[in-house]
Order: sequence, then C-alpha cells, then structure tokens
Amino acid sequence: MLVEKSDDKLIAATADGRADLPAVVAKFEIRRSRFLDPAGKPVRALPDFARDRAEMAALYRGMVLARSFDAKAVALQRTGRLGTFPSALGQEAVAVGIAAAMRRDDVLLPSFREHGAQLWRGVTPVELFLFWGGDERGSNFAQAREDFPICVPVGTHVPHAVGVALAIKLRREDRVAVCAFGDGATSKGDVAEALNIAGAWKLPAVFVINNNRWAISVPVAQQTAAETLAQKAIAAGFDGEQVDGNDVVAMREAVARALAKARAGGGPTLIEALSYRLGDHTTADDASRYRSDSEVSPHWAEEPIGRLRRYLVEEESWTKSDEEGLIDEVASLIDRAAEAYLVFPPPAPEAMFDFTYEILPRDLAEQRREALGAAAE
Amino acid sequence: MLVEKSDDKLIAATADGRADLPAVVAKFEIRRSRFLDPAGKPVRALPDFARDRAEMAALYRGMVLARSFDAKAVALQRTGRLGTFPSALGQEAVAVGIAAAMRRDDVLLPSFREHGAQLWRGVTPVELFLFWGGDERGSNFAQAREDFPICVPVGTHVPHAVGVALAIKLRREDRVAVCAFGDGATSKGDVAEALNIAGAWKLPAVFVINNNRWAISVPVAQQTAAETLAQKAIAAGFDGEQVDGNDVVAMREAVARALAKARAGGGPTLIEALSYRLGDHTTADDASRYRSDSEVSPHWAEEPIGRLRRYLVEEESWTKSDEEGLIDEVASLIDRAAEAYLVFPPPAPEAMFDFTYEILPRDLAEQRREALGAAAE
Amino acid sequence: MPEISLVQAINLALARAMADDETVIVLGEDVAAEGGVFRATEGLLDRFGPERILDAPLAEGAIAGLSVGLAAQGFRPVAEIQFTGFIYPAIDQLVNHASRLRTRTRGRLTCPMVLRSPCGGGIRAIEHHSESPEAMFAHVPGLRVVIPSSPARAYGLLLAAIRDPDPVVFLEPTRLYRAAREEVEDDGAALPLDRCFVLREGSDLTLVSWGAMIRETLEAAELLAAEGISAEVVDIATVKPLDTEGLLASVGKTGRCVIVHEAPVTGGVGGEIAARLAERALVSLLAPIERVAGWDTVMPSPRLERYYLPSAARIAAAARRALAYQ
Amino acid sequence: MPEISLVQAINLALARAMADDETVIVLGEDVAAEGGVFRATEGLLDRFGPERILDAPLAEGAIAGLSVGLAAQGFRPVAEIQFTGFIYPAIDQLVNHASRLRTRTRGRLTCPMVLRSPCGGGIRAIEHHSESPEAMFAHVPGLRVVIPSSPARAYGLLLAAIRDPDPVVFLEPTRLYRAAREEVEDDGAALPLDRCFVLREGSDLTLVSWGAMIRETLEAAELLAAEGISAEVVDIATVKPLDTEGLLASVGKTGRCVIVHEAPVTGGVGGEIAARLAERALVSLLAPIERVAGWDTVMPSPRLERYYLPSAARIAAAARRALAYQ
Ligand SMILES: Cc1ncc(C[n+]2csc(CCOP(=O)(O)OP(=O)(O)O)c2C)c(N)n1
Ligand SMILES: Cc1ncc(C[n+]2csc(CCOP(=O)(O)OP(=O)(O)O)c2C)c(N)n1
Ligand SMILES: [Mg+2]
Ligand SMILES: [Mg+2]
Repeated sequence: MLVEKSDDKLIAATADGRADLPAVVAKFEIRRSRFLDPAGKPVRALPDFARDRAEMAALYRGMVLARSFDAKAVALQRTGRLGTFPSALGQEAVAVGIAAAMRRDDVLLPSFREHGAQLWRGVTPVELFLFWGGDERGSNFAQAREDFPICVPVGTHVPHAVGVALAIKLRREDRVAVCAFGDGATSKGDVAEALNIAGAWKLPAVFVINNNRWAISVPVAQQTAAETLAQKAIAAGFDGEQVDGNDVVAMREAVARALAKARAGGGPTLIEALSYRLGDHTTADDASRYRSDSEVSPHWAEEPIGRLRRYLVEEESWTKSDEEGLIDEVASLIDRAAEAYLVFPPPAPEAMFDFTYEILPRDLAEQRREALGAAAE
Repeated sequence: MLVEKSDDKLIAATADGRADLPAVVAKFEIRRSRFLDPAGKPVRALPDFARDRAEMAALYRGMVLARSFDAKAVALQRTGRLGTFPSALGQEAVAVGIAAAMRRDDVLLPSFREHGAQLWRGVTPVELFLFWGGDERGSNFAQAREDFPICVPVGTHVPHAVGVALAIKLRREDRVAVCAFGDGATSKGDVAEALNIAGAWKLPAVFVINNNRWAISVPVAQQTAAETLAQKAIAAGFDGEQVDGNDVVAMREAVARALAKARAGGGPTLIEALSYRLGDHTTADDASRYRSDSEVSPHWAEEPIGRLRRYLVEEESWTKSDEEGLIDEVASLIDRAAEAYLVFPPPAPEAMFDFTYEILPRDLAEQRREALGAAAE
Repeated sequence: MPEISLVQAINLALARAMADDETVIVLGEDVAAEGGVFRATEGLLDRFGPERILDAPLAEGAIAGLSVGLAAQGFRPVAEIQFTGFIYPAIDQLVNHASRLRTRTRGRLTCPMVLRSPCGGGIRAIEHHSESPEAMFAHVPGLRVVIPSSPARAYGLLLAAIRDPDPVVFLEPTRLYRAAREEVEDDGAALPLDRCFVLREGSDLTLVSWGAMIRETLEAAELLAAEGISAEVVDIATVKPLDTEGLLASVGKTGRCVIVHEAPVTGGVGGEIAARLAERALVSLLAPIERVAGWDTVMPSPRLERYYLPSAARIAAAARRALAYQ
Repeated sequence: MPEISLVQAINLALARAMADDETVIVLGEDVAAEGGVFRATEGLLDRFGPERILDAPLAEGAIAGLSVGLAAQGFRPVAEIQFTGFIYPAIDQLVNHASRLRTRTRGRLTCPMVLRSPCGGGIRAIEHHSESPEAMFAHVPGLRVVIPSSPARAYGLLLAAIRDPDPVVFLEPTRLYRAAREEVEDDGAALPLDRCFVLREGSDLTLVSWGAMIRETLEAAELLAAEGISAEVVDIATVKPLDTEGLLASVGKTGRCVIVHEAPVTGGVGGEIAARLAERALVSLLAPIERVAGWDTVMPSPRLERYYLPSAARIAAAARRALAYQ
C-alpha cells in the first residue's frame, strides 16, 4: 500500500475504511539515486571510481562508441544494408553503466537495446552488424563467450538469467548473471516468474530495467499502474531501486553495489534505470504517430553523453582536442567495422542444417543434400 | 524495500551502502485484519453485518455445508465413486467469506478449492459431484450461469477475470469479477500479467489468494521470498492486504470492502487470505511425506468453523439444538445430493462431439458417426 | 472499386465487423494510437474510440486469457499478437481454455474470439519474426485456423472468423500484407470457413498450398503451363477444419498432388493433407504425394532465408517428378 | 534382476544419470521431498541432496526457461512438468530458445536439457491430466521427442535423452507408470534416439504406435493372431526425428499399415508417418494407411474417455479393413 510518494499526481489516498485495519505487517520503500544532475554537476559525493579520470573517460568513450555504432547501424539500415535496427539513442548510460560495473567473467543477458554493454564486454561491432544484418554468426561472439545473444522475444531471457545464476550458485563461483530488459518487459509473466524464483533461491543475479518510458507506442503509464518499476521486486521479495539512468556514474555505482551484494551471497537486486528513448522504436517505426515533439524534446536536456561531457569539461579538464581525438578514434573504429561487415563472406546455406542439432538426424541429412542441390542451381 | 516488519525473523536489514541513496520515492505497507480471534472473541468492533444473527448463522451454515460436502466427496472417492478430490478442510471461511460478500450477479472465477463459495452461489452439490466424478455436465451450472467453472491449471483463470472485469467495465455495469487462487498460483506468470493489467485498466475485480501455506509439498516460504503474498499487488500498482482467512467475519468484511471499492470505480484489490490446508493436497496425496503432524496440529486451533461456533455460542446464544438441527439439515442435503449423483444418468458419448464446436465440422461429423458406431458395439 | 492490399483488407474487415456488431472489440499491443505495427488497425481508434480498440500491456498470455474472459461475457474480442514468433505464450490459453470452454461447460460459456497474427518469412526480418506455426494450432480440437492468401479472401475470411461462435486463430502472411493487391468489395459478405478455394483450374496435377506460398505455387503453375502442364492450384485457406472433400475432388480428378508450405515439413499441415489423401484417394493416386516445404531446421535469419523458403522452381521440380512417375 | 514398473525405471535412469554425471540436475514442482506426484524422483533427494534435486516454484514457463540458462552454463537439467496439460507455458521457451540456442549462436551456446512430463489418458483423471500433445513438439526443429512404452525402453531412452547434446521432450505414459512391468538391468546403457523398435514380428500388416497405445496395439495383434493374421508391431518411441528407414523396412515387407495414437487424429504424428510412407512406399502399399487415433474433440473427462481412447477392437477392425482391401 502506498503511504507516501514524491509525485503528488500519483498519490491516491483511499478512504474505504482501511483505516480500521489494525496491524501493519510490512512496509516497503523505493529509493532513487543520482550523482550527476543533467548539467553534469555532482549532487553529492561521487563514488570512488569517479576519482579516476581514466575510468571516467572510459565511461564516456563507451557511451560515445555506443552512439556511433547506433548512428552507423541506422545509416546502414537506411541504405538497405542492414535489417530493422533498434537504436539506443539516449540510453547509452544504462548499457555502459551495467557493463563497466561487471567483471569479465560475469554473464550478461541483454535484450536488444544494450549494444553499449555488449561492445564494452568485447562483442565486436562487426558481430553486432552481422546480427542485425540477419546473420547468425553475429551471435557467435569471439569474446564474452558465455554472454547470451541478443534476445528479441521480450522478457523471455529473464528466466535464462535465473538458470545462469543458479549454475553459478551451485558451482559456488564468484560470478553474477546480469540481465537487462525494458519497461514493457515488466508486464510479461516470464519476468515476474523469473524474479520470484531468483528471490526464492537468493541467486546471484542483477536485473536492470532499461526504462526508456515507451514500449513501442505504449508509454509506461499505460503499461502498469505501478508507481515505479523498481517495486516489481517487492512482489519477488528482494530489493528494488530506481536510478537515474541518464547518469552513468549512478548506473555504474548502483550496478556495482548490486553485484557486490550478489557476490556476498545477498541475492538478487532489481534496478530500474530511468532513461528515455529519444529515437524511434526501431528503424521500422515512426514515433511521430504516437508521441509529439513536445513530449520528446525536454528529454534531450537529460541525455547522458552531454551530461558526462559537461562533467568532464568542468571537473576533469576534458579539452576540445580530447573530444576530437575520441570522436575520430571511435568513428574510424566503427567505419572500419562497417567496411569489414560489408565485405564479410556470405553465410553457407548448410549452416542452417549443421547447427540445428549436434548430431544431424538422418532425415535432416537427406534434406541437407536436397537443399544444397537446390542452392547450387 | 522492507523497512519494518512484524515478524522479526524476516527482517533482513541490509548494510550495503543503500543509506546514501538520497530520495525515497515511494513507500508501501501491507496491513492485516482480523475480527475474531481463534477463540471466537471479537478483537475489535465487528462490522455491521455481524449484528444480524441470521447472517452470522448463514455464514456458519455455509462453512458447515462446505465441510460436509468435502467429507462426502472424500468418502465417495475412497469408495471408488468419485475421482481425485481436493478437500478444502480448514479453508471454509475463505470460500464462504468471498461468496457471502458478493452479489448474485457478480462473477466468480474459482480455482479448485472454493466449493464453499460455489455452493453458496447456487452451484448444486450434485453438479460439483458430477464435475469431480469426471462429467462435464457438472460445469453446466443451472444457477450462477456466468460463473466460471473450476479451474485446474493453476492460475490460468486469473486472466479470465481480467476479461470479465473489462467486459463489466465496458458495459458500465455495477458488477465485479471475483477470482480466487492459491499461494502457489502467485508464482505463475499468468497471475502477475493479469494483476498488472487489472491495475493498469483499473478494472472492477477482486483477487483473493487462498493462502493455505502449501502448494502440494512446497511451503509458501519456498515458493517466494516475498514477506507477504499481498505485496504481489504492489508490483501491479494497486492495494493488497492480508486477512485472517480463518475468520469468516474478516473475510466477508475485506471482500465486501474491496467489492464496494471496485463498484465505486476504485479498481482492483488483492486480498491474501491466511488460512491453512489441514488435509492432504488431494485424495491422491499423502502429506505425511513432506510435513509432520507437529507442523499441522497447531493450525487446528485456528480453524474457522470452531471459531465461529464459539462466537455464536458466546454472543448469539447458539444452542446445542441449533447445532444439531443444522448438522442434520446439511447432512441430509448432502446425502440426497450424493444419492442423486450416484444415479445420475451416464453422459452420452456424442456430447464430446456436439460441444467441441457450435457448428460441427464435416470431418468431425464423420468421426462422430464412427464413434457412435463403435460405442454401440 | 479500388485495389487494396491484404493488410488494408484486414483493416476493412475489422472496421466492418466493429461497425456491424458493437460486441466486437479489438485489442493487442500497439493496435490503438499506432494502428498496429503493420497498420492493420489504423484508423480504428479514431472511428470507434478507446473502448473498442485497446492497447494492451506487453503480455501475450494475458491478451489471450483476457480475451477468453471477454468472450465468455458475450464480447467478440479480436486480439492481435504482433508476430507469430510471440504467439507461443498464448498457446496455454488457447489449448486449455479457449478451445474447450464450450465443451467443458456443455455450452454454458462459449469463446467466440479471434487471435490474429502476422506470420511467415520472406520479409528479411530479424529472428522470431518469420515463423509459420499453423500446424501447432491445427492439431488443437475446438480451434479453427485460417490463413488467407489474397485481399478478398482476407476480408471475407476474417469476417467469417469474427462471426464464428468458436475461437479462431487467424494467421496473416506478412509477406503478402502489401504485396498482394486486388479489388475488394466492402459488402460485409463472409467467406465459408470450411471450404478450400480453387485458384486455378488444371487437369494434370494438383498443387495444394495456403498463405504466402500461394504466390510461389501460382508461379510454379505458370512455369509448368509454359511446359504444357496443366496444374490446378488449391488454396486451403482454412487449415482447420480441412475441406477434405474439396481436396479429394481436385486430386481425384488429377491423380497427382504436390503440397506446398513454408513451415518445417515434419509435422506440418502438409503431412495431414497427404495422409488424408492417401487414406481416401489411394486408388486415384497415380504418383506419390510430394511435399515441398520448409526444412526441418530453425527458420534461418534473413541472409539464409531464401535457401529455406520453397521456391517456384522447387515446386515445379516436384510437380515434374510427380508427373514423371509411372 | 527384479521386475520394475515404468515409473521405477524412470527413477532408476535418473539416479544412474545423476550418479554418472554431476552436471545432471533434476528440478520441477514437488520433485524433492515429495519425490514427484508419481514418485518418479523418489529417493533422489536423500541420495543426491538439495543441490542436485530442486523443488521449483509453481511456474512451468520459468522452469523451462531457467533450464535453458542452466544448460547453456554446462549443466544437464532434467526438468519435470507435473502433467502434460501444464506443459503449454513451456512451449515458448522450447520453441524460441531451447530448440534454437545452438543454431542462433552457431554452436557457441547449447542446450542439453530434458523436459519430462507424464502424458496421456486412461487414468480417470480430471480435466487437463490426460493430454497427448507430442505432435506440437514433433513439429519443432531442434527438439527431439521421445515416448517410451516399457520400463526397459524408458530406462534406456531416458539415459539417451539426458546424454543427448540437444533438448529432448520426454513424455511418459501415465497409464503405464505402474501397469507396465518388466526386468530392467541398471547397466547404464542408453538406447538409440533415432530408431524404432519392432515389438512383434509379423508379415501381413504393420501396426505402428507409441506410448501407452502400444498396449492396445499389441492386444489387437493378439486378436488378429487368433484369426490367423500376422501383425508386426512397431514402437516408434522417438517421434522426432522419425526413423523413416525402420518404418519403411516394415511396411515395405507387409504392404499394409495401421497407425495408432491417442492424440487427436488431425495434425497428429500419425499424419506425418502416413505422409512419409505414402511418399516413399507408395508402390509397396497394398491398401490405404489407416489411422486409429483420438477423435478431433477435446479429450473428455473420465466418464467419456473410454469412448475417446482407441481400443484394441477399433485397431483390429482397421487392420481387417486394411487386409480386406484389394
Ligand atoms: C514477446 C514479444 N512481444 C512483442 C514483441 C514486439 N516488440 C518488440 S519490442 C516491443 C516493445 C518492448 O518494449 P520495452 O520492453 O519497453 O523495450 P524497448 O523496446 O523500449 O527497449 C515489442 C512489443 C516482442 N519482440 N516480443
Ligand atoms: C499450471 C499447473 N501446474 C501444476 C499443476 C499441478 N498442481 C495442482 S494443484 C498444485 C499446487 C497448487 O498450489 P496452490 O496454488 O497453493 O493451491 P492449493 O492446491 O494449495 O489450493 C499443483 C502444482 C496444475 N494443476 N497446474
Ligand atoms: Mg521501453
Ligand atoms: Mg496452497
């Protein structure tokens, strides 16, 4: 029951006689954290890692890289050289904050809007282009080999995270399963089931809701009556919290805290990262059908890259040449990746047979012969 | 986040730095209500309906009827004349409290342990025997024709309640969908999805968790880490509360309050009824495999029928002859029903064809002819 | 009469059904303001308002489940699942409830709902957007399963599905949404849900198909015609219940049959059709029934999908084999 | 060597697999302290402890989904779904993930999991406890689907399923759990997952079946033998992938075939078998292939189920028709 909330509009004090219920048996609260305000000004003492200029620069680079990748992917799609693509424009801090807090041997289970995290963890831009270009080889990561591939059916990878975390716990390893999904995903039964089991088994898992406020055309207020998405954790009996998802420092700090708790045997955490989808849902979408510019534009003032840049300029003497150097480096990295992607040899038709099972069944072997015959024609 | 709880064991104050999170954005609490203690003593002023002796006697009769039905069903099963049967022994107050609070034209969507509510609403014991005897005609209720049949796949009827409530809301009717399900069901994604939609659409629905502490062999503490099941409602953004489910007065009052709220446009409520499964899960179960007598026996002191009887004797001069009269009346009603069930004409084999579709497809009509030929042999 | 696309025909049928019968309710993800990701429900919000067309939270299981509740209460919900790759969470409700509410209650409660979903490959879409799971539904007693292959049939069959007193799974071939165009009269006339359609008459053999594969099948018939082979093309359209008589009539005449579908061959609806023909028409069969279908592999991502989808050439080759058979 | 029941054979195979390979984990509802509602997992908790056998919360979708996660991490989860009537919420994970994790990642991640579930009717159980949905799984590329019909085959096939590097749906006929008894040697020997079993040799016709229906099929063979008809009985056992050669060998010899299954006839695995035989063995077929199967109705509640389940008499009648055919 809601007894107090920061947002007046959402307070719905009921007067239906509940007052005569005698005993309060449980109280819960949801907290929200932020370190940098939209102007890049610290609102409180920054966490330790922020004292390291290299680390802060790395976070910045991670976000710039994610955005450059995004822009290139959209450009490739627009020119017919990539499939439908979901840009994460404006949500770079969520992905980068997650990845920066993780250890290499933790396991990431992303949805489809965390390429910033994947890139940080060593998935190459070529692999990601391949995936979005419709080639399964893009999910055969050379690095981060235990990470899960991008998950398209919304929320269905969240139970996988429970399984990964259970595997980790059973083997008594010092690792954590980290799973990201959208605000829309919180409506899926899969997510509720998974969170509940993670709680019941006190698994080493961190769940991050990438709340970009929209699920295609459905705003989060239509998705649920819950005042926060962090409170989904209350149903599962563990901690949920909100984080300013456009503040990469807050993201990294919150995820690091949740990871440390999980490693210490404290069980799962749900982090609701409040960000905003500045672009269309995907390249196939036209968001102007369902939301106005005036709804979107204020959010540009909150976006994470400008925010961290302002901080770096102000506090870490980030110079114009630092900026230009980074932009150049990232642009050429992405350009080279795009070129490599475009000349990547086409996949072999037999691959669709050879990876359906480890041991090719006899009838499928026959079909394989027939298919290769047809393909050769 | 849990800040305070009545049960010390469950308090898990964390010391992982959360203290420096600056803003509390939402607080929730879960309350628990009770009117009669296990001894039948009022612990506070009773609700208005309790002043009416006839009404209290009716609640008592409803529970006695449910228990008699249960006992007869178990006896029929033990003698091979009924299928596997789930007794609701000890949970009569939950079912009767729900039904007594409802209006006739509200819609009940029960699980499989609410025969007490079904009987109250006019489903006949013969119909229920037929159902549990493996005859679909048992779900073709002569009364309560809009009520849903017993639902065997756990939790899957909860989305139906959302649809029923939506229908009611769209037609601007003054009715409510009332759905009951078990503690185990709260782990199902169906339930989470349904609650969330009911909240998002502010539907006229009342959800009652019949928390008998066990899902077959799994105790509720293994089912979830949630401190209460009422807090599942927090994830859906509406009110949840706990009720002493062995206190029929509290059950009726809480459900009535939730119904009034729903009728007034206040949206859904989740009520967690705390009761206890005194018997085996079903007649096919042997609970001694997974729980001891010492776990069960204290709960006998809490059971709802004795509790209300003590109240009636104490406060409403319920006499031995009142009691005997009731027992006789109910016993003969149930006996007659059992007899009628046992001589009920067998179902026609063609029924399985005739109700698969309204319009019998041609190929099925052919199968029907073949089946009737085979049946005639 | 204007030429319209298949998705426009769907839209037209929805609008017609909603105008004719106020118990018809459209719901799904992004169906209202967005008008559906393929625009199948475009304009319905403006015309019928937010109580007749509802954006549901992202939960396919509950979308199916609440439709059962609505239907039991006398509404006729038409729910959209955004892609058939996301229809699987709805199967529990379809199998355990929608399809059996009538028989479980001996007719007391019924379930006149439609579950619409775009299906099939060939649109170069990412994983999970190109599936053809009709066989899973065609096995479920109590369901009807319909897949149109042209705008006019989409219109007439969808109206029939919405008016049908029992649950219907209505799969719409994404690849035809814009590609198939024809004149459609908005006359509110439904097509029968238990008849196949002869799209092209022929005497040498019968090509049986449905959905998007009707295109390649008709193309194959053209290829064969150029060789002097007269192929009859039958569009099953309603894959459950199957119009066995309609099929027998054609195959009884031609004696040879090739069945074409996009779904994996094993356990596909083609197997059922072939089995029925082999049961009922063995004497008339002059050659083994061939199936040209998707391989028993996972539907590949776009870069390999053309090796997966049956082509007109593969169909024609199978037809030639059937004709060559002595 | 003691005679044991089918459910005891399952138990034996589970214990053997867990003893042999510590990555084998058993999970499901009521599998630990309770030992499974049919006692398939009895004793495993005592022997292997609570980290090897886990009672899961009541959530079939997540049970399947977390098994995918476990399997990707190198475990071999053997998950139990309490009845096949409750397996439908697991289909999404099976179709969209388990069956394709290998191909999606081009072999980087794999999914060696087993989903066990008691299936079929004839035990006079309430609604949703008597289903036979094998055809829905047999259509899904990337899965294997196995249904044993005797204790020894249950033992050997379950071991093979657990050791298989890909996901296996393992359906156990409830009706045989206690009724089928035979000697089983606990030798850890697996049976092949791609072969059918000839249970009775014969020359006049082939009866094909699997699971619980093997009983009625063998009974029918007895009835026929009494009439001087020699029926071969083939147990498919692995319904995906089908052992086409094994089937062709038998039907090639006898020329006549009756397929028996409990699931609704339309879209059942019988259709696939009949289609394959009609494709490959048309010349050898002396009579139409008959299917004796469940009707296309919802599985009725116990009081009508005997009118639903194929009987030995129905099977024998179909066999006589097949033999009478000229
Ligand atoms: C189960 C499922 N249903 C529907 C879709 C189609 N779809 C793709 S993304 C999306 C919205 C997802 O919203 P959210 O979870 O907030 O993630 P976001 O796209 O905003 O990152 C939908 C409905 C899907 N991919 N999976
Ligand atoms: C979806 C589903 N899974 C499994 C079962 C088998 N089963 C029947 S009752 C039950 C436990 C239900 O527990 P709970 O929800 O607490 O209800 P209770 O039986 O205690 O009233 C289970 C697992 C089922 N009926 N449905
Ligand atoms: Mg979103
Ligand atoms: Mg319970």
